[in-house]
Amino acid sequence: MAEALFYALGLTALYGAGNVIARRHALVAAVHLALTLFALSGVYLLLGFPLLAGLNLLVYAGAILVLFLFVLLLLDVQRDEPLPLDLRGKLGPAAAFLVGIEALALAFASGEGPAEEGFRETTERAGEVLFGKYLFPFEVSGLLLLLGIVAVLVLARRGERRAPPPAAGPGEASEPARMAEVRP
Amino acid sequence: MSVPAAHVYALGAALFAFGLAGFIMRRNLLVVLLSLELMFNGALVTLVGAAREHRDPEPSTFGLFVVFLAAVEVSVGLALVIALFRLRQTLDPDAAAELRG
Amino acid sequence: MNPVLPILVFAPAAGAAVLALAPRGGARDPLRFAFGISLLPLAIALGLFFAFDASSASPQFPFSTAWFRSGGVDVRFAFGIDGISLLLIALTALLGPIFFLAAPGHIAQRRREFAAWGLLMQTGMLGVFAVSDLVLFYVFWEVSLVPLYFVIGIWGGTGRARATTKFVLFTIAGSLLLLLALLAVLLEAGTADLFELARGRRLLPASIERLAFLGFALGFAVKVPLLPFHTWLPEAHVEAPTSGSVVLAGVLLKMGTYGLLRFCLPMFPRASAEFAPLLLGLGAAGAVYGALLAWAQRDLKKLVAYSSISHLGLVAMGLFAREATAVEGALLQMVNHGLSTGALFLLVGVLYDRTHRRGLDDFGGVAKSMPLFAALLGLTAFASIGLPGLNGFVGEFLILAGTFSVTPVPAAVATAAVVLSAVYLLGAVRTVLFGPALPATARLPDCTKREAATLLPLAGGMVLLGVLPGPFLERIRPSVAQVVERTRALAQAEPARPEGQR
Amino acid sequence: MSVGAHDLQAFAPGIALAVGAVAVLLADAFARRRGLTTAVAAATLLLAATLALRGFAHPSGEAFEHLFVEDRWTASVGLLSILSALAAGASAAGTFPAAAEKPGEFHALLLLAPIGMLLLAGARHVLLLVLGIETLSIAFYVLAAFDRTRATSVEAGLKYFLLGSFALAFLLYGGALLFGASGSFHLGSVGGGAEPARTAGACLLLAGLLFKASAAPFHFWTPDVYEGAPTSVVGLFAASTKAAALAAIFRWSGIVPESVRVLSLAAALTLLVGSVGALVQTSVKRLLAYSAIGHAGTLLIAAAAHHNHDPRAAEAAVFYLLAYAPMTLGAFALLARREREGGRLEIEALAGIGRAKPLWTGAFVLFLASLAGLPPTGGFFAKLFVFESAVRAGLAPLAVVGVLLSVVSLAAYLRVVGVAVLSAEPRPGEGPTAPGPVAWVCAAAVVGLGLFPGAALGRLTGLL
Amino acid sequence: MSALLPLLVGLPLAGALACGILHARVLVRRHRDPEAAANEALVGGIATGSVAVAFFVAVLLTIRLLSLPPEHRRFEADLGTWIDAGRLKVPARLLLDPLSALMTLVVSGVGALIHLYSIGYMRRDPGFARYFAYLNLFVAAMLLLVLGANLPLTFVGWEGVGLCSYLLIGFWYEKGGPADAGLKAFVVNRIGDAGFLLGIFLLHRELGALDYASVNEAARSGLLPANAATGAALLLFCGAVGKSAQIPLQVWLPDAMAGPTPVSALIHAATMVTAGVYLVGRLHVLFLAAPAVLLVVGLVGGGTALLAGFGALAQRDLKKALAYSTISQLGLMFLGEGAGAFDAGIAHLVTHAFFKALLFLAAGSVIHALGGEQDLARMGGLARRLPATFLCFLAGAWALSGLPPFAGFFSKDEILGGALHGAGAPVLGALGFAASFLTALYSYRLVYLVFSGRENFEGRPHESPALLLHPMRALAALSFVGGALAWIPIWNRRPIAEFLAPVFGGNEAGGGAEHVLVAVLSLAVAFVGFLLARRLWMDRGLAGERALARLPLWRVAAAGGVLDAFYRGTVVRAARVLAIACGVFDLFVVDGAVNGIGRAASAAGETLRLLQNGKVQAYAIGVAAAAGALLLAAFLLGGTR
Repeated sequence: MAEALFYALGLTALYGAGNVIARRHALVAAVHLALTLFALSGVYLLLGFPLLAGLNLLVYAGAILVLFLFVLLLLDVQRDEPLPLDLRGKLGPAAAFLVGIEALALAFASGEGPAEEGFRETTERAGEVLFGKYLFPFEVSGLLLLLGIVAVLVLARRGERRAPPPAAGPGEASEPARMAEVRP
Repeated sequence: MSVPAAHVYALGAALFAFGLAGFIMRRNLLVVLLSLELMFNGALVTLVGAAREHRDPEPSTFGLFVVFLAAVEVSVGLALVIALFRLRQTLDPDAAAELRG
Repeated sequence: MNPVLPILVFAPAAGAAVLALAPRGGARDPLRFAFGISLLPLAIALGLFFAFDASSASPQFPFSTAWFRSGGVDVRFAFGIDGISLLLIALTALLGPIFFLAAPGHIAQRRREFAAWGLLMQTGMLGVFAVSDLVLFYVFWEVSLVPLYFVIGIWGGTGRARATTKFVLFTIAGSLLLLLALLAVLLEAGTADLFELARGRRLLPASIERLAFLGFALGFAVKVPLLPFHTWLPEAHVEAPTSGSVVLAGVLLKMGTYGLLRFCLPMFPRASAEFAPLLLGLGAAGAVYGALLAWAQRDLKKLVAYSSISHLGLVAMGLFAREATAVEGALLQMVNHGLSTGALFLLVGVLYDRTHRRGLDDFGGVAKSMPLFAALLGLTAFASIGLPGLNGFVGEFLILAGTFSVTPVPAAVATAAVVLSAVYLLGAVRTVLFGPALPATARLPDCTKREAATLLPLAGGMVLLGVLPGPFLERIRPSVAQVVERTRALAQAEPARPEGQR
Repeated sequence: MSVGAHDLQAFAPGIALAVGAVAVLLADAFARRRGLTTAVAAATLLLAATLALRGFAHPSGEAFEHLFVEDRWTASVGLLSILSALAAGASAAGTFPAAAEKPGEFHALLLLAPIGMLLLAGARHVLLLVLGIETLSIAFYVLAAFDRTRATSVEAGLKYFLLGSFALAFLLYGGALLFGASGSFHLGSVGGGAEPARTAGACLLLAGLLFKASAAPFHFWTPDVYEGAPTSVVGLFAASTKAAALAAIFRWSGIVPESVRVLSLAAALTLLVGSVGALVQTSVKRLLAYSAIGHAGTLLIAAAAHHNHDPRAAEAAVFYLLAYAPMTLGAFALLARREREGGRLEIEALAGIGRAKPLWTGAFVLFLASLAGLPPTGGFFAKLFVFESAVRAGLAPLAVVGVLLSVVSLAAYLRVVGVAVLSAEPRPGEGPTAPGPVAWVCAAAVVGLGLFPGAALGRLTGLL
Repeated sequence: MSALLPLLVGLPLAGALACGILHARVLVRRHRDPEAAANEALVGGIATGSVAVAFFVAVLLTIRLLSLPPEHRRFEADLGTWIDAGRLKVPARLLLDPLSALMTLVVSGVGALIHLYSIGYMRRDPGFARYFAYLNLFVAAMLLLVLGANLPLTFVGWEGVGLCSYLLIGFWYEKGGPADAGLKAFVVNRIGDAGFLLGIFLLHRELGALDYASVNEAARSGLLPANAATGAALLLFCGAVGKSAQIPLQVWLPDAMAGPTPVSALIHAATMVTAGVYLVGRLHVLFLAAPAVLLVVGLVGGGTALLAGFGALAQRDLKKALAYSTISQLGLMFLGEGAGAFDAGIAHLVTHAFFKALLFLAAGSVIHALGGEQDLARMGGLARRLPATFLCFLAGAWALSGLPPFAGFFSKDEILGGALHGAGAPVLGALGFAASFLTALYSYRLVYLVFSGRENFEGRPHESPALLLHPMRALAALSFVGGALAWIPIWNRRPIAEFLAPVFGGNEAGGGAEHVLVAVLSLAVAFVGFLLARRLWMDRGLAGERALARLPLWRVAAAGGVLDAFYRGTVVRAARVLAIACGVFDLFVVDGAVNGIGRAASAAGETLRLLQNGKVQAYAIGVAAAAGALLLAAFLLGGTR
């Protein structure tokens, strides 16, 4: 039963993934990514990783995808991609690569027996790792968060907070001109 | 439950491959970012498979970091996409091809 | 610890630094200043020449201080000269002042830069001959290259950028292979002292010896330049200003032959024996080929450039005869070539400064209006073609006689070059000096005092070396004997391969 | 299970930088005085440099549950990154208006990036490797796009981001495979395990690292990003990313089977791309980007030598990094000044600048000479030691490829020098007259290393 | 006594230097005052004086030499070491033995006379001092050539005289012709000299020693292997062929007549061109050890004597006719040496120096009187106008023709006698007699064409001044008595041969009735030649040879430059084409390869630029492909484990 569910969820995830890369409209693709993520959370749960499943659902499906949709709507791009036209050139190598990876993965099957049953990771054990061995990375990821904030501040904040610095004399004035000049 | 580890790995590999293909093919930067998430998820599934195979909580904890990283990546990526969109009014990745040669 | 060699080497660099740092307009006549500075190495070199102990083959006037250790090898800031270096230092020191003395005729702009580069080049070249450490040698080897790049590139003719780039790339390509080989030797031998390397009884492993020899030989062959690697030279000469050509031909090319003698022969005796036939052949073929090419030229500078290739092919042949007479002759011929080819370039420069032309056909009957010039050109030409009584003969004679005594065929082939040299050089002299004067060149003013001052020391040197080669040969004899003995003895002791023994 | 004083000491420079970054942001947010952020950032960098130097003198060894190691290798790479950040910051002051608009963010990024380098250099665990890469990458993505009103800057940032993330995905996937094979993320035990996964994982991991080092054929991002990014920070990209990535490659590439051949191949290819690519460029900035690729190739030679059991390859590599940092930082600092003064960066635009701006040109030519590896500059000895290491490790053919391709790269530099110095007519006007303090310091370092290589090399012992 | 030896070389050298400095002064003055002439008396005095003093020193030394017992007749002067490098040692040592003493006497004696003549001949020439500097330098070099105790020193002189020859042929360099002729002379000589050099190298390789005594001794004792002896002798003879203008290198000498006539007399008749003869004599033991080469010497000499005799016969240019005559006579000398009669060859060298110098000087006088005219067609009937010159010329021609009582008869007789005795006797003898016949024929042809018959010139020629005539008279006297040096039939003494006996050993060839037979035969041949010439040309001018001139052989001989044209068409052109081909090869193949590398690198760069197309997804493909390639590489490479 659980096995069947695993395969069902896995196929769902793959179905979603396929649609992410194959659907013409970005919004549709995003929705399909959500489908994939949900399915994957189910897989994690099935495999015995409830914490990961939950976080995946919360952070990924909850936060990240919402952000995506938000941006999609914000930018409001109406035009669809000219997808089929472009697929022709790129499908070949992609397919080849895909087949390669698939073959590689299937190769794992050759030597391995079936996985043990009844494995279940508890939140406690995850916590032990996270705050024990992984304490340092955990702290470092705090820095990453800080970096993310700074990044968004720099890149997305509109408007000037301050007047241009006095040092910028003639260079400032010629800024647009210079932009145009920087060409390969 | 007795799903072979290989099948979990296969799922991860497939997701990674789908993501890879999407990353390369899609002409919409946001979808490219989505594809990137697929690749990350491929890695994540593989981590889970490894954790299960080795009965070790470390990879799955690692997986938490992957989710976290994905979040940071997406925020930075979206910020960059927005910045570009403001300048170019398009999400076509090839619009950012002024630098070349 | 005798600081005379570092002083000799770095005095010009100090002068260059003064020039570079002097405030704008501070150096009123930079060329004269540089000329004055360059007299110092000349004076020191003369002193060294007379203070030199001619009976000894060991390095003299040593100066050594720690520099750095790399990979267990002590690389030292070490100087020291034997007879081989002494002669070339003397040549370099002599051409230094001439470089600056000749410059006012053709360097009109950016004289301060020119003077600074010239002095820096002087340091590089003196350093190459004065150091006794392998790594330091390489540093100077390349340092001497950069100034010439600028000298040709800034003050050269219309195609200067291309020519100077080709020159630098070509020589650097060779140098870098040399560098690799040098590293291999360094690591294998565990010492960077080049006298020790050239004298120790221990040989490198055969496989390394072969490859390292090839690296060294290739690096030096490009510089010399030997037959298939020569095409940069005519181009560089044609574009170079007169002074640049003088130093390029006079000293820089000698760095290649010096390297062959200093490194290739004694450090790789077996490989030298193995490749001697090849290099003898290339040398002899180059001598004839260069002479033929010189004959085919209609541009005076190209003609002299190809004659350089011919002469230096002869030198290379003499070196790889691995016979004392030939090697001494080759060494002497390096100096001879420096004097006579330097003078030839100066003479071509004299004409060029007056007419801005260099074609053979642009001149005729110049002897009438420029008798002193004619006399000097004649003297130089005859020195260059090896007329007995002038310097070229002694070198050529020794090279050919020595080579003939071990391998007659290349020597016999190279003798053809001696005939051809008369054909092309005297042919050019005939065209330029004699016959009815062309309207354009009928009233050229004769050499000025300054020009005469650049040429007369060289002319004096040609006569002196031709009549009295003794003091020079005497000083190089022990060093050369040591090189040849080691090269021969070790090549025979452990043959690298059967057919390596000629 | 807890973090002790030893651990803190091992990561002291990183901690200082992190605290400094927060302080800078706070100072920027609350104190309205201009210059305060700059002062705090500079002080932090100096402090961190001191700590790194101390770490170099007395390395703390493994820390944080063996995830991280502070040895002299880590410390030297950290020190280099910190000093590079300092130089980039100094170079940006006065030449980069966008940074002056957001000094807090700019300086915070400058402070945070070296933390990533430290982590990358000292990581003995895949997770830390990933986090290190991510830290430095995000900082650099943002720095590349910092001039966000300029399309090329944003393009550079976006390309950097997309490709960097793409490569990170590979690295992550590789790490996962590695664990699947060996049951460990730790450098000490990650190498073993079941076969296809082990090799595949190791290769994907290495691919991620090679990408960061801009090794061919993972180099594609480099020219575009270097060209588009703000000039004053490109030097930092070149100097420190390479250092950190190389540090990790030194540590990690042993897990790949036949690592020597793989690295040799990558080195040769990288040298080829770097030198040949530089040959045909029209923009100086882009030319220097290709030059950076080429230098990565030379460093990969050292890595290959290291994995071919040359005990001194690491010294050579660190010396190389030490010499490379000032030359590339100096060169980009000069370009940044020129850009600021309205000068264009096309090679042709430099025609005759040698006469108009002799000092600036002199410094630039000096850096180019060092990049080309001519004595008496630091670049010469850097190349010398790497090639020496290669020869010692028995990789002479690789060294031959290296030297022949460095002739090609010299040709590329000579094109610039030829236009700048050899052309006859002086062009009046545009461009700065003085090289500026950063370039001066870098030039001094370049020449100093060229004259007294022993001073640095003698201290680089017991690195790994 | 030997301390005086260096003076022989030193005096003319010092003279050359002095004249050179005076010339420089003239040049400087000319800039200020174009009219200021050189102090010709001073220059001429110094130049002539130095050679004359050298001559007296030589006389003094020769007298001292004769006072010694025959086996000790040698003075050596050691001036230290010139070259000492490795195995090669060249001491600066001068050697005066009978052979070099004889040569020295001839060179300095004839040289002094010609110097004297030149003072008059070169009057008012702007290059007066330069001329004498060259001429003195020539004498110095020539004396070094003959006095050098070893081959390298001789080679120094050898090339030195070549240099002076070059300079003096091209003395009037403003005209293209002389300059070309000088160049040609030098280059052709160089070809021979290359052989000379190789011969030296071969001896050095085999023996290590290069002084004449050692070489001859080694050849005598068999220390020198026969092959090496043959090779060395042949190579050295190459040098002699070049310098002495023998076939096939004779082409330069007729052209060399472009120089001032005294130069032709001294260098291209009396002294320098005989250096080859001297060299073969000097190394006679070596040549004797190589009989095959000796035969070659004789055949080359004989062939040259015959062919050049035809050449001399057919010339229309007075000086060129004399030049061919010189070649022919040199051939005779070689013929004698080739037959083993070295002393005879040297003896003819001496007498030839007298009468050929005389002929040239007289010809110079004629040319001088005719304002530079050299064409025989524009002469005739000059005996009345230039009686003194006529007599001198007649004396010279008489001597040349080999009719007694003038010198040529006796020395030529010696050669013919030797030729009939040596190896290859019939051939060499026949060549010798044929050449003798031609000699008489062309000698008198010149006399008749120049001095008899109708006056075909313009203007009113005057007899030359005493300064020109006195040297001629002195030489005429020598041409007359010189024969006695070779052979005094009455007592059957041969002074020169006896004088040279310590060098060549006793020569038993000739003597007795057989010798008389040879003498009579040669006399007859010469007389027939004289009669024929008289019949053909006396009072008839060139009309006399109209019938002959139609013969193809005559035309070939008259053109003179058949071989010259042949060389120009083949050897020179081939070399030239080779040089240009090398130039093309160098430009397109050697340099082309170099530039090709550069272009290839650029092309690679351009390809790279195409890949770097700016599209981020293309880059991603690259990265992914690279990762794939890396995987593939790792598996393939790792598969070996």
